[in-house]
Amino acid sequence: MAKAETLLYLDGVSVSFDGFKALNNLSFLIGRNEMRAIIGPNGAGKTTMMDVITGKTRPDEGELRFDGKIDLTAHDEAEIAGFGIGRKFQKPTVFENQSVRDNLMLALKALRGPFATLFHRDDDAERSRIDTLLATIRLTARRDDLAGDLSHGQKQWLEIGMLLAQDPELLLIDEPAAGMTDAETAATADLLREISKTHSVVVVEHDMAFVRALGVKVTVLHEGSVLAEGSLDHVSNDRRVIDVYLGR
Amino acid sequence: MTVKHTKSLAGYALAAMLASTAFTGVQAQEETIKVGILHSLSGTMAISETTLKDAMLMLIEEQNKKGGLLGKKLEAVVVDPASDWPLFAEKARELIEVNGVSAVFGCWTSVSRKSVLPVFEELNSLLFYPVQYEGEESQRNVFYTGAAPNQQAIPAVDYLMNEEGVERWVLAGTDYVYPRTTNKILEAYLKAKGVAAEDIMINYTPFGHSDWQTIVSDIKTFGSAGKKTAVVSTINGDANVPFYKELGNAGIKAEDIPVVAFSVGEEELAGLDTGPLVGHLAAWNYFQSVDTEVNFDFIDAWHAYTGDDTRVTNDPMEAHFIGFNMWVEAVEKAGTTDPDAVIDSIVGVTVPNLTGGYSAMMPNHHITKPVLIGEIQDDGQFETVWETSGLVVGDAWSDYLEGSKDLIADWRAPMSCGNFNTATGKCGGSGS
Amino acid sequence: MTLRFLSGGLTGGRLVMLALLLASAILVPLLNLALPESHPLHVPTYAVTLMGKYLTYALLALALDLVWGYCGILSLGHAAFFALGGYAMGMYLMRQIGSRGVYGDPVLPDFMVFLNWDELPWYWYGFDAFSFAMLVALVAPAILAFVFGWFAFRSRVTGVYLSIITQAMTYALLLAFFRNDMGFGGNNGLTDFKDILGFDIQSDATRAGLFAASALALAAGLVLAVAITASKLGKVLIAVRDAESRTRFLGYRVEHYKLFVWTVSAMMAGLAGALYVPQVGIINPGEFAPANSIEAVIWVAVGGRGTLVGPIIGAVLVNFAKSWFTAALPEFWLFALGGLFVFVTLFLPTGIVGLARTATQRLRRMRKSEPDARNTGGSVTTEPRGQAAE
Amino acid sequence: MLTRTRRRSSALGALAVFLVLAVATVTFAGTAAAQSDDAALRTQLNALAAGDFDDTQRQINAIAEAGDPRAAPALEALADGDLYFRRADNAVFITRKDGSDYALRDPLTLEDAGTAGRREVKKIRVNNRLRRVIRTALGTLTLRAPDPAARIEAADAIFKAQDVDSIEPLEAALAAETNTDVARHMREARAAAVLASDLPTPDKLEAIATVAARGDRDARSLLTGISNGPDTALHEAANAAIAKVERVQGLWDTARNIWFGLSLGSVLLLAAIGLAITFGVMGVINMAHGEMVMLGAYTTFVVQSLFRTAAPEYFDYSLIVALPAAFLVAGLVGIAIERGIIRFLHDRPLETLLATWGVSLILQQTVRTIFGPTNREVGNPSFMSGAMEIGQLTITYNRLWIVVFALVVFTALLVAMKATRFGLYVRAVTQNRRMSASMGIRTPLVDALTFGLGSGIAGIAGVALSQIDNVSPNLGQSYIIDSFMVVVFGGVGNLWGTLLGAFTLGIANKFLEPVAGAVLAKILVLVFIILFIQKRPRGLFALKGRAVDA
Repeated sequence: MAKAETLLYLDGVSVSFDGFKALNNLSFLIGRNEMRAIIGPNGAGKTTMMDVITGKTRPDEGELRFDGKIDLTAHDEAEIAGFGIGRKFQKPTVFENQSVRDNLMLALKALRGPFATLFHRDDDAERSRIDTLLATIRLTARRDDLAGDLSHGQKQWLEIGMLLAQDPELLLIDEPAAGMTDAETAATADLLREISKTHSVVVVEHDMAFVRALGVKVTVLHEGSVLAEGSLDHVSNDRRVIDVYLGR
Repeated sequence: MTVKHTKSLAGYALAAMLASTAFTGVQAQEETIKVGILHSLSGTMAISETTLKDAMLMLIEEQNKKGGLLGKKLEAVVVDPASDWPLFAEKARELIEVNGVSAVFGCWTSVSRKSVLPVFEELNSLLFYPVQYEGEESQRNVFYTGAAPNQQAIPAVDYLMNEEGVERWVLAGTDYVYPRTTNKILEAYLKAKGVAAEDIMINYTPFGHSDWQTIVSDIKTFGSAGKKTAVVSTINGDANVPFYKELGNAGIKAEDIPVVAFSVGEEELAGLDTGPLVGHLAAWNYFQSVDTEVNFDFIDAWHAYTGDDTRVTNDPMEAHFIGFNMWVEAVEKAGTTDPDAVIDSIVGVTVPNLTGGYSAMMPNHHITKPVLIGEIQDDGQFETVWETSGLVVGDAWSDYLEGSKDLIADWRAPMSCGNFNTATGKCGGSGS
Repeated sequence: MTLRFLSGGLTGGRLVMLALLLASAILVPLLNLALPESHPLHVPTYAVTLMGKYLTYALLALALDLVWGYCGILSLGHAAFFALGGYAMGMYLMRQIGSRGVYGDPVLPDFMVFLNWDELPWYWYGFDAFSFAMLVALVAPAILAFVFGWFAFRSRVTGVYLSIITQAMTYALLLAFFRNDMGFGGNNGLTDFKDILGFDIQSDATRAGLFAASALALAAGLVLAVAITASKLGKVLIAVRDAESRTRFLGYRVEHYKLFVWTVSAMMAGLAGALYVPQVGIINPGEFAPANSIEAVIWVAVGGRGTLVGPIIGAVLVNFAKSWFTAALPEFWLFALGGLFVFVTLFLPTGIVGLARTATQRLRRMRKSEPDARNTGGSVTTEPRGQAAE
Repeated sequence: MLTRTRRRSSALGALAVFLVLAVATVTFAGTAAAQSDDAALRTQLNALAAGDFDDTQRQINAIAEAGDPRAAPALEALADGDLYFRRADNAVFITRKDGSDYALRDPLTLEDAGTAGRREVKKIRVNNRLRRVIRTALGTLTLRAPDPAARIEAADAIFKAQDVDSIEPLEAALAAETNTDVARHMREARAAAVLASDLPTPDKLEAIATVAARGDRDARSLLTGISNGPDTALHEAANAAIAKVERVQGLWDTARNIWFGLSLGSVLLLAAIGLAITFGVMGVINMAHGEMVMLGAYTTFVVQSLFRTAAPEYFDYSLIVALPAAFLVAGLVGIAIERGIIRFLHDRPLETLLATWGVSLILQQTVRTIFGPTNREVGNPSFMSGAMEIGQLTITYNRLWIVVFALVVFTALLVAMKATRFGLYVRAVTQNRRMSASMGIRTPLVDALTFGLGSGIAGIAGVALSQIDNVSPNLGQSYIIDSFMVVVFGGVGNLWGTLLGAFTLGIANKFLEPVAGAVLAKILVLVFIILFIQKRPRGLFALKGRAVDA
């Protein structure tokens, strides 16, 4: 894939915590409006990879470019989020003490400065945007409930909703299907496919059925670097991948 | 509506509070004279002040045994200002306004006194302040029964000069107004006596300073300049124990570098093994070891009252003893507890002190006292090694300070001024 | 524009509190001055001053609640801002004494005279003007807060670490102001004030006036706090409190938000201090004592944090209890007070207001969602451990 | 004053000469003489009872003049304030307090002379000046004492007094002296005396060299004394010597600061180490920590007073008993607090701050009600009082012991946490309560014991701190802030951090203090901590990794 359409570009990224190499010379590309599934056993470095991309963790070495020019290693979470990278955590993290509506409102693309928010006035455009989002994530009925009272699955959805509200170019989604019923899982897969039409999406997932449902290119991480890449069928026939998963 | 309602509720609540404190008083108003006791029973100063509360209670009890005052019984009202200076002011106001006490005995630190001064001025009541202090003050409603600098510091320095031949001085103190002022006075005094500036070392430490290693070793160094050296300590009560422990262990003997302290009394020594400290000095107007009948009686009464014959007595207790008796006599003289009457009648009142002599209330609201220099003994007591032949008059305004050498205080008519400027010939303060 | 937020934020309890404050600002002075001593509803001056003091404490508590209850910053150093404001006012009052000091020096305060200072230190200039002093009372704490916060929040010092260094801050200031060389009167601080704005500081009228001022200041503080918390900024603050990293990943500069509310809170505390001093008649380094900051935290907890009304109630109640105990049972009041704190933490984890809230919880949740209705449910997410979100 | 000294010294000199001769010549006359002037001496001693300080001083000199070594014990007793006289017949006795009465001993024969009631005897008053006079008198009296320590003391006394007329006796004594150490002291004493004498310059130059060799403060003080004399050669030499002494001093000052820093650090360490468990490991913001220390100190007081009444002769062992006692008392109180309050607050650690603050108020007031608000005396056992000199470095024993003790406690705690099953449980529970519980660890028990351990350690610290600080209800308050600073500075949850933190702060403080003064030093250290936390938001020893920087 030529660098032009490349949205996210990792090259030789390494991170280590007190000796333990979480990422080991990791390199891969994500194209525009591409959806990519990332799989790998525990400790393969999936979450650390997200931390590095979103500026939560600084890489010890390696190159990290977004949208061609921006060097992500030089910015912090807030700025990176500003560039248009949204992230959903493994454990759904929403603002439990605020209403579903407010959760989305906070996420909406808007000025982020204290004074901007102090004098912020919510207008119709914003309200309708929130309504559509609520519809998309199927929480219209619970708009005024506290996010803390939602079910696990619903929290996942709300968080995805907040991602959409940010309207980022790239979504990093960590185990969206965790703790969901099959129905919800399927629905989530549809939703993500829908999203990927207009956004680039990176999904980290254990659930193979879900990954298959997404039907996208898969990158297998192992011990902090790429083990294999390609279609799910291709990688799942890969000898080394099997070894890693069956722990041979 | 709601508001009004709630408001009056608040009013009741408040009334309830005021009542609860004043209740006994309220219905006893007619037959008792109430005396306020304003000493910290908690917080950092409780260490020193609680004893004074007990002493006052004892004095009042004894007075009542003697038939009270003006045919009425005395009633003590105790409050706890908790070593919190603004709270002192609040409690003083409460004692006077709510409980209607005729006089207040209390305060220890200068700041607590400063904090209550305006209250007594405003509500025109009486405060008896029993602790040695920095002077530089004379207020119409306050009677200073503790020592002024000229009743403690100066004689002590004289003693060291003449008796011990000291030529080199360390003035060590806690960094607050009493040591600051006392050291200013002493510095001026010593220089007047021809002590060179390089022979005076002044050192200040924070409150409750507990690590004295550096300072003690500095003192040692300073003391090794070939001249007889002494330490004049205005270190605040609480920090003294670690100071003396360090001193004792560092092997600074009283014969080599004597330390004379102005805030170390029997109470403070009670916290120490005085074995290594024998010979270090303190200057007070009273020591428990003073052997006079009246003192023995006082000590016995104290032990009887506290039911503990190891409880020591100390100088501020004597100050309260004197102050209380002066107030009683002044009230009897005036035939009323009305502050103005008492303020007029108390000047000149003379009562026995515990050192065998008599103390008189002077027009500047300070009293006359003997000055005693004592050496620490290994039983935690002081032994008087020197005392003034006569009584010393408390000097409100030091003659050794620029600002105050022209000032005098005389609360008798016609002058009735706390800071009369003899130079300009007019009352320097609020009177003008 | 505030009004708009108020519509959202000024609900039941707060409305009552606001009305109460405004009313007492008028009524108490009235009941004190107009009615004769004998009258059953007469409020003695003693009580007026006392309540005035409580109200300034309440303002301090409110300021603290703004950062702790809504942004999860547990400050153990808010007394520092309070005291700074107090000193600014104290310096003004000191200058007002003029030549009525005991030494009759027209310029120098007494403590400078007997420490043989021959001229006024530069940082005392300007304090003879009330406006300037008031400005400093707000700006000095603001500057301290801004500088401190700028470093602390940028380097992401959170939770206990932050609490402890705020304590270090106030402790350092305590020691600094104890030093007589600082020129703030050392341990004795500033006292013996004569008059304020030309009014005799001891007259009942002035005291009543100061009370009214305190009540109004508190009311204003309440309005401001409501305006802030009801705005979107308020929602962001709560977001920061509950899930700091999440908020960051949403693109919010958390440190800026913390810095904003931290500074505002410091200014409120400063104002409280400035009103406190003329009513108690003294300001000294003791006000910087870490214990004072901790007590303020306790007021907030007792009243219920994260509910603007709670801290006000808490502050008044606890101090009322303190005044009462120290007189009613001087020997044992510490047992009572200590017991109260333990009791509140164990049995009223959400504070007095929280208790009332939880009662009407479900109802309220059906009617409309209120951002801070739940966080008083005691889930303290301000702790770093608590925040291991992802 | 000076003239008086002169007079006295000449007297002493005469006496000394006499002594030397007396001892040199065979002791045949010795006993006889003794018998004869026995009565005389006794009257002289009895005469001590009369008059004021000056009279007493004259008597002392007189006795010294008579120069009978048997007067020494009486003078010793006088200096120690144990010399009393019987009101009835003014007979002087060496006394020992025996209950409310006094046990009397004859001042010469030292035989028992029965007892006397408080009223029958009166103390002979002495003040510092008299004590000095006596010391010098004894000095020359005991130059030939059998005990070398006594001889050194005697020499030093002369050194301090610069007693010119002791030169001959000193030389005589030196000639006979075999013990090199004692000899050194005597030479120095002689040098000191020479400097005060009017001997020719060469002798004095030599003397300066001898004195300078001491290189300590006394030497310096002595040299400054003569450095401004008329004789140029002399005071050049003196100044040179002083310069030399001061160079040495400079080095020692650094050493001193380091030592002071270590000892302050060990105090901080002791104060903080319990908190490193309750706060560092368990995350309880334990405002009652200081009160645990206080409880320990008061336990020490109680134990000691038991010893005083029950077994005063074993007083030195009181601390050994106090340690476990304090650990138990504080530990049990700690467990009570944990069971009664803290366990309900696991999910809201910040509120432990409020509860424990309340507890601390209650504990303070309890102690105040039981023991009273005033300081309580906790004595130093003999092995903890006094000091030793390493070169010019005075190391006081109590400080030394506290440093050692702090390190021992630290090591013990480290072992307990790292090497024992209990420690394993503690770490497991604090890292993941639920999982530990599911793995069959009885988490409530572990919590209680951990808090108990932390509190117990604090109690032990109290025993040590009682040796250098007030034992008052406020004891705890004065340490709580410093403790938190140390733990946070070192990095919460890391024992090594606490150790390093304590010593860093201690030493920093002590190096700042001489420069900036005690107050500023403390402020600077606090500012330093604040800034440091900016650099390392999680303290000296921060754990890295995903789990933490959430």
